[in-house]
Amino acid sequence: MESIPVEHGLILAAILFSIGLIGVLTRRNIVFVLMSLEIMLNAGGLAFIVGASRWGHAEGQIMFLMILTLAAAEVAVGLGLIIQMFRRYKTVDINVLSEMKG
Amino acid sequence: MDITLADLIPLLPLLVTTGTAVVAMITIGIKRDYGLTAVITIIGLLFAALSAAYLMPNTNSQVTPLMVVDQYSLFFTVVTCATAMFIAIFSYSYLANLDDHKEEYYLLLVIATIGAIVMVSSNHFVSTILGLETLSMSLYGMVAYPVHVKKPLKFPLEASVKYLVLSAAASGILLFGIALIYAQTGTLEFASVVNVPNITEGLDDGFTITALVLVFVGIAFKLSLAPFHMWTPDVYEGAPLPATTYLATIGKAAMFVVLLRLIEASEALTFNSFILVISLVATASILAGNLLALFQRSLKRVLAYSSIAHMGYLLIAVVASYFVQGSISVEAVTIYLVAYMIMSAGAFGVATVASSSEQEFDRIEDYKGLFWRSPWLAAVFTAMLLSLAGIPLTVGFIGKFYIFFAGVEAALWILLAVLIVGSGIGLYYYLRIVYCMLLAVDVEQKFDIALGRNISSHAVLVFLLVLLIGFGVYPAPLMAMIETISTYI
Amino acid sequence: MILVWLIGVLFLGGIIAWLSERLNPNYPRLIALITVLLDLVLMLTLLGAEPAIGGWVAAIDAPWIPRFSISFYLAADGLSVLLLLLTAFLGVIAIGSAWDEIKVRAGFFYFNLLWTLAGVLGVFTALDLFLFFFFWEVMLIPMYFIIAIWGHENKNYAAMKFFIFTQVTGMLMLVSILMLAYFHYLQNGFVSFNYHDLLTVETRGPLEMWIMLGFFIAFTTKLPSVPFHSWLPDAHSQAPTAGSVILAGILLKTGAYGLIRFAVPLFPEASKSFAPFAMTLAAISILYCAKVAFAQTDIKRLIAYTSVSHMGFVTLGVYAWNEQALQGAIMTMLAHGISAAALFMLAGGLQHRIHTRNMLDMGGFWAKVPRMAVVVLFFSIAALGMPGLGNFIGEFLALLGAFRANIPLTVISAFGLIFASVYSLWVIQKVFHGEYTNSEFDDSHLTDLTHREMVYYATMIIGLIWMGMYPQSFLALSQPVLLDLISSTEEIVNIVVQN
Amino acid sequence: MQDLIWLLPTYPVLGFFVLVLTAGRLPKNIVAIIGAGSVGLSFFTAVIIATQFLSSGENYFIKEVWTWMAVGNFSPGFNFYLDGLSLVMMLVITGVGFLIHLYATGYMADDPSYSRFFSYMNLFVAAMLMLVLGDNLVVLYLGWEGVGLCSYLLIGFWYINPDNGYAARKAFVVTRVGDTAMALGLFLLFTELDTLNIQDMLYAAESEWEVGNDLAVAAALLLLGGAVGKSAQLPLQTWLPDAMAGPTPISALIHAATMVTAGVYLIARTHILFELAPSVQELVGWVGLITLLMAGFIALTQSDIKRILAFSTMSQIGYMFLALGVGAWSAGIFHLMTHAFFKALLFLASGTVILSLHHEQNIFKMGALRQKLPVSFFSFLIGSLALTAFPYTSGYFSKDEILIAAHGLEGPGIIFFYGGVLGAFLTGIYTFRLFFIVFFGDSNAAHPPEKEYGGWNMNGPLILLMILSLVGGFIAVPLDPVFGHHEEHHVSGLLHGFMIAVPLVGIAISFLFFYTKTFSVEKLMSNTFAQTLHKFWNNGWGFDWLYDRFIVFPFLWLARINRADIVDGFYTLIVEISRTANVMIVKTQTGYLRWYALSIAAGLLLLITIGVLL
Repeated sequence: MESIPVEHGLILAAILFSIGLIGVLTRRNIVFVLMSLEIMLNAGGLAFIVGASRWGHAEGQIMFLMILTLAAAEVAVGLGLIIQMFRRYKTVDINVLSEMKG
Repeated sequence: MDITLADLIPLLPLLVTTGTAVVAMITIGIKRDYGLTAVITIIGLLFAALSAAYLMPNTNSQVTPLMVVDQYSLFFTVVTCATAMFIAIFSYSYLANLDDHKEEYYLLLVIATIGAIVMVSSNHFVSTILGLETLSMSLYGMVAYPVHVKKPLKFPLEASVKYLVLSAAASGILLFGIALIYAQTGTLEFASVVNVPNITEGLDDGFTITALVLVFVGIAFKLSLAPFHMWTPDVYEGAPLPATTYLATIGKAAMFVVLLRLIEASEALTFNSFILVISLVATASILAGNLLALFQRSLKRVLAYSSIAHMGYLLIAVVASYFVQGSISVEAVTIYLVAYMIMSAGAFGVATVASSSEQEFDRIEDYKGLFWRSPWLAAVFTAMLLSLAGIPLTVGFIGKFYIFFAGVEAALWILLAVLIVGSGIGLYYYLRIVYCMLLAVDVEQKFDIALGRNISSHAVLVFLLVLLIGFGVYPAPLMAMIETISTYI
Repeated sequence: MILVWLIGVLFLGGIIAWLSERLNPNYPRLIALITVLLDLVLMLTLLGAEPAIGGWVAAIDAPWIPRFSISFYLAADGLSVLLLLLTAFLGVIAIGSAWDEIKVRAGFFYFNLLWTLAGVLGVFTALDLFLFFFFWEVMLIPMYFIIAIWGHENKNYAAMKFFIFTQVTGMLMLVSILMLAYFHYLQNGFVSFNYHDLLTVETRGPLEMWIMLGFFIAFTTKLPSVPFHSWLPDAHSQAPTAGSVILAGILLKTGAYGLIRFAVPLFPEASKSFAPFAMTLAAISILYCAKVAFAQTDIKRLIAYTSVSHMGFVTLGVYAWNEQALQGAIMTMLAHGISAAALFMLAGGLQHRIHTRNMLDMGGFWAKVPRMAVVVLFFSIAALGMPGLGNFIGEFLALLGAFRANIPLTVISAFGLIFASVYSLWVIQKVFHGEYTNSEFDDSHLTDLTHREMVYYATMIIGLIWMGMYPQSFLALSQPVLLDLISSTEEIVNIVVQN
Repeated sequence: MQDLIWLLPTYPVLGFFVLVLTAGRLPKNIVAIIGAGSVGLSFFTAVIIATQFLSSGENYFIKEVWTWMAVGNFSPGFNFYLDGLSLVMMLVITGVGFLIHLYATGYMADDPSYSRFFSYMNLFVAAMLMLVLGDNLVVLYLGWEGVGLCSYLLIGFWYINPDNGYAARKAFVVTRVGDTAMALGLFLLFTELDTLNIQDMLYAAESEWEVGNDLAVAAALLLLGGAVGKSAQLPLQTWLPDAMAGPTPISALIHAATMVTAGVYLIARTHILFELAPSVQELVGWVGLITLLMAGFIALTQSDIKRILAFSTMSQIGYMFLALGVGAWSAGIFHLMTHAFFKALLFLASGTVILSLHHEQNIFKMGALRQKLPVSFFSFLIGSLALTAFPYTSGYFSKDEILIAAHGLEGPGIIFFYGGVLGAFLTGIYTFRLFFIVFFGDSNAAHPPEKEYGGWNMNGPLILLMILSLVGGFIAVPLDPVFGHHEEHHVSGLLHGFMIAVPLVGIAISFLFFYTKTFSVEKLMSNTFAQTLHKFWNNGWGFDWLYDRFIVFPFLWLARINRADIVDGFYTLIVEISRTANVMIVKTQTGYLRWYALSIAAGLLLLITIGVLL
């Protein structure tokens, strides 16, 4: 059967990745920042799938599953911290966290 | 493939550590007892270290595709577990008066150690990621640990959030890079990326280099190499001292071992441009780190910046590894890592002993006249600082000597020049601290180092000092051991 | 083995002195004095020793770091012995000068003092370049402490400057040493830091010059020579008297020793082609620093600059590289070691008495402290090269030898003799001549030299006169060593010329 | 007994050490005995050695004491070399030296630091003896520097007054310039001839260098540099007048009789070298001539009694140089000896005058001292006559020989001759100007003397020196073996008469000016030209002015502007650079998470581009 060329998949992944990265850079709301991180991670996952499909392995897909769990864990910890942060600062603007510098 | 019982034996250290975590968790579940948990952790880590040391002489096996348990990884397992144990000991007195649940901290510490062990013995991207994330996750926790005490310190939160977000981003980059490499080579093991079979058009060298750079950046972030270093001082400053220590020693070492294995296995340095990339990062780190530290008044931040510079020094040896025949540069990296762990553990240790979770003594002025208030502590601190500055009689000098040697053999003149300049600048801020300790004592005792309160911590300091001077004056045994294990890379 | 004792005794003595402070604040200085005297006695046995092949009177060679075939290789020949004796002698003097001056934390002070001396002894005897570098660095740390703890108003800056200068240039030397060792590896298949092995290394071409420069810079920084001299005035003016004595009397000499023992013999042709530049630097040091010295108002800074000026004659002599010149360099090292040490002690004594180093506040002290005046007068005229005293022998021989090597530079350097008289007599004039006025300071403590002080100065005076009237007893020790060095380097150069 | 020649310097050295170590604790009479006695002993020894040496008929005698240093082929020894030349010098030094010591015991009687004075004096005599007795140039250099040092110490003896200190330093530094030249000469000689033993060196020079050889010229020039420095000849003469700041016996011993003539000795000692370099030898003559005339003119204008004598010393040494220049070696040394007698006499006498007038040195504050100070008067009379070469005084014979020899030389000889005669004329004028003003006319003294100062220990030496100045001319100096016998020049009787007459004319002129006041100085000084000339001469032809402008001030300026040592500035710059770099880079640590993330992203892009493109 005719399969999608590897490059296309990777380019898509790259685009996703860039979106995620830009999201991290631009958003001030920490929740959105976490979401952007998710996107970055998933971009990586997608790239793995593409690779797996190229070589016809299972490894890539396993990797993707692992990334999902990993992302979940990240978010879990992240949200925990966000709650703490919201308790203390009554805001989710990330710029409040800038007391240490120099 | 299925795991036989024989395969489990090399994993003994890992299993012991894991066991420790489980046991600790159960005990906590049954009855909260700070002392007990601490003791369990410490003993568990001790056994892990011992078992690793026991296995070391005659073990060299690939346990599942994921983990290679050779002398090198076992050596670092020993180092890691030992350091973790020391940190646990430091933590004990540090956290003693924390008005919150203290026990889980040790859980996190042990789990982080599991991650570190996995990393040092991984030659497969999956295990790398597993280990790395296990480590990072628990570190987030450790950094933020005192986050909701009654007298709220804002810093742990800020540090933790910054660390979490940036580190997650870095992991993302790392993963993406790995994915590209995988797409290129078709294997997740650390394998050569040069002249891979049946290369498809479009996935040429440029692609490979991109992938490598992505991976390298991901790792460079964890090693806080410039320009990915900015999080370091903030996280170091915000985190409670033991967590900082953990971050600065084990966190760095484990990651660097991975980097070393990866670079060696992937032959990435055959790309000149990649060498250029690493050299640039090394130069940037050395200069940035040292310059940033110059007039810094917070001890933790100084050490953070200096760690940036030290990672830069290490990269020089990595670059050299491509040019020299023989394992000199691998030895250089190894011995420097060991030296670095000893001295930064010692330096942070002194601060930890002085401080406690209620009040950390982080300003350099806090240590004014320490030489006359507490000569012993000051002596240790001075030794550690001089070692960081690479002065003879200390293991730090031996490490630097190796790096110089590797650099000379590889004829990396520019990098050596940078190294000299950097060390020159470095002298200034290390001596600044020493001088501050030499100043006349102020009237009121800034802080008391009740020897009784944490005799064990002092014992650790003694041990570290002995190692520092011992390996500094008679490094032959250490060198011999490292020479043998380095052949496994 | 005795060499190990020499160094070990000092290390141990230092520790004991430190601990003994708990018992009684006066023990440290006693213990220190005994230790150094003991060392001096041990050294005297070296004088009797029968030289082995190569003129080594004592040697020990024990494996240390097999990975790089680095060995704990100490050995002493006539040259080393001379400098060892100087070290111990000035060590005693330094302890004497600190006797009353150092009151606080005496234990730690004498610990540092003795460890510095130990490091210096190591430098003078190490024949394994790694070991040499090791001692080279080791002697800095205690010196740093001495300046940083017991120094004067600007001690932090001075100590820092001293440390960074010597460290950074030291790293250059380390690189050079490693390159040599690596060349040895390429040529003989194994790394070696052994002096004799490295002498055989053939480093041809431009690289040799670079390696040599690594050594040269490190040594001329310690010597010091323009343009690496600017740490010295600060270090000297800030250090406590004993510190200045050690610095000027001994530490500077390690640089000169390094040039004679390592820089030139290891790189004969590079040194040969580099000699004109080195001698030019020497001439500049001599004249420039004499001029700057004349301009100083801080008496210790002044003496510091004169030290640089005098050490210029050493560089000149070393790079002229013939027997007269080298003997001159060595005599200058010894004589200047004593005269500069004495002058710093006198300056320190003055500061101790009137709490100022500013010469503009002084004047007419002859009437007030005649003994001190006479002693200062003696050492000043010794420093300006009065025949019959040690410094003259050194500088005369150095110039005599240099004249063969390079006439113009020798002529220029000779003007240093005039400048020397200018600044030396200026000091006498400013401090001791004229009407005595004590408007600027409280002179309640301005008392003449005590008998104990007179004893130190007397010994040093006798030493200088001895060197001046019968230098043979010193020249004889170093002569065989120098002849060997000269002949070996000439051989190598000739071989190269033939190829 | 000759073997005991090493005792000569030993006595004074011992004296020096005793006096230094006792540090003024001894009573004055003991000090006097040690100080003067030690020199007396050496004089005594010297006389015995001299008689033995002359009777032995040997041309020279060497006593080796010990090898100073042996470095390769360079091995000077502490050896004594005695021949006619060093014999004369040795006797003059010890003899005149002893008399002056004796005089000084009285002169310095009420000085607080009596023993310091004599310790310096003894050291000086010892050094001077080493200078003239050393058999190699290094030992000579030792003595050479030693006398320089003592001269420094004694000029600055009264240290309370900074001017004395300044004068002392000036003397030392200026002579040091010459000494350095001499040292270079030594280096050159050794490098070329492989020995600094004087006799061997001269022999080697003769055998290796033909006349006019460049190296010979260079070496001779360098030695001449040393000589002019010590002997206060052009262009290094400026220090001598200031040196009068020292106590008067010093002026007599060091700055008239012995040290300043060391240059003459040096050239005479190495005369073979100068014969190998005729151009330099002629230069010596010219230096001598110019100096003697210049000093003569200056002496005319001075008003300080000691400065007048100082300039006359300068000009008399000029005569000696003239003699050396024309190759009349023995004449030069002969004049050296006679000059030692009468100039010492004059200085000591002036010392008595000064003390009697309570440290008054300005001759116009004196006058009419003839009856008051008889001894000084006669001393001055005889001294002045000898100085102006009045027939059959000592000065007459020596100066005669010099001028005749000069006349005998072709080429510049004739100029030298008439120059010398002119000098003699000036000598007549300024000497007797001093004499008449001080001892005749009416008294201008602030507080006239009640009685002449000094007892036997001061007058005795004066009387002895008077005798020597009178009859010294008849002493036969045994110099021929040293310099070889020169054929006697002869000049026509007419010319000879002229030579004798000229000084007398000079005397007559000053008689008319300053005794009878037939001519008035005021009238002479009325016109501006005369005044400017007077001013010019009074300031020593403006040499000090010149040297200050072109050497001293620039040096001081250089020293002042660079007190902070610009080299250090370079390192300060480095520090500043890293400081600013730190300030700048610290700004990047903003603490804002998004900024950090941005840095990561930017770094990532940068590295990828570098990686892919390069």
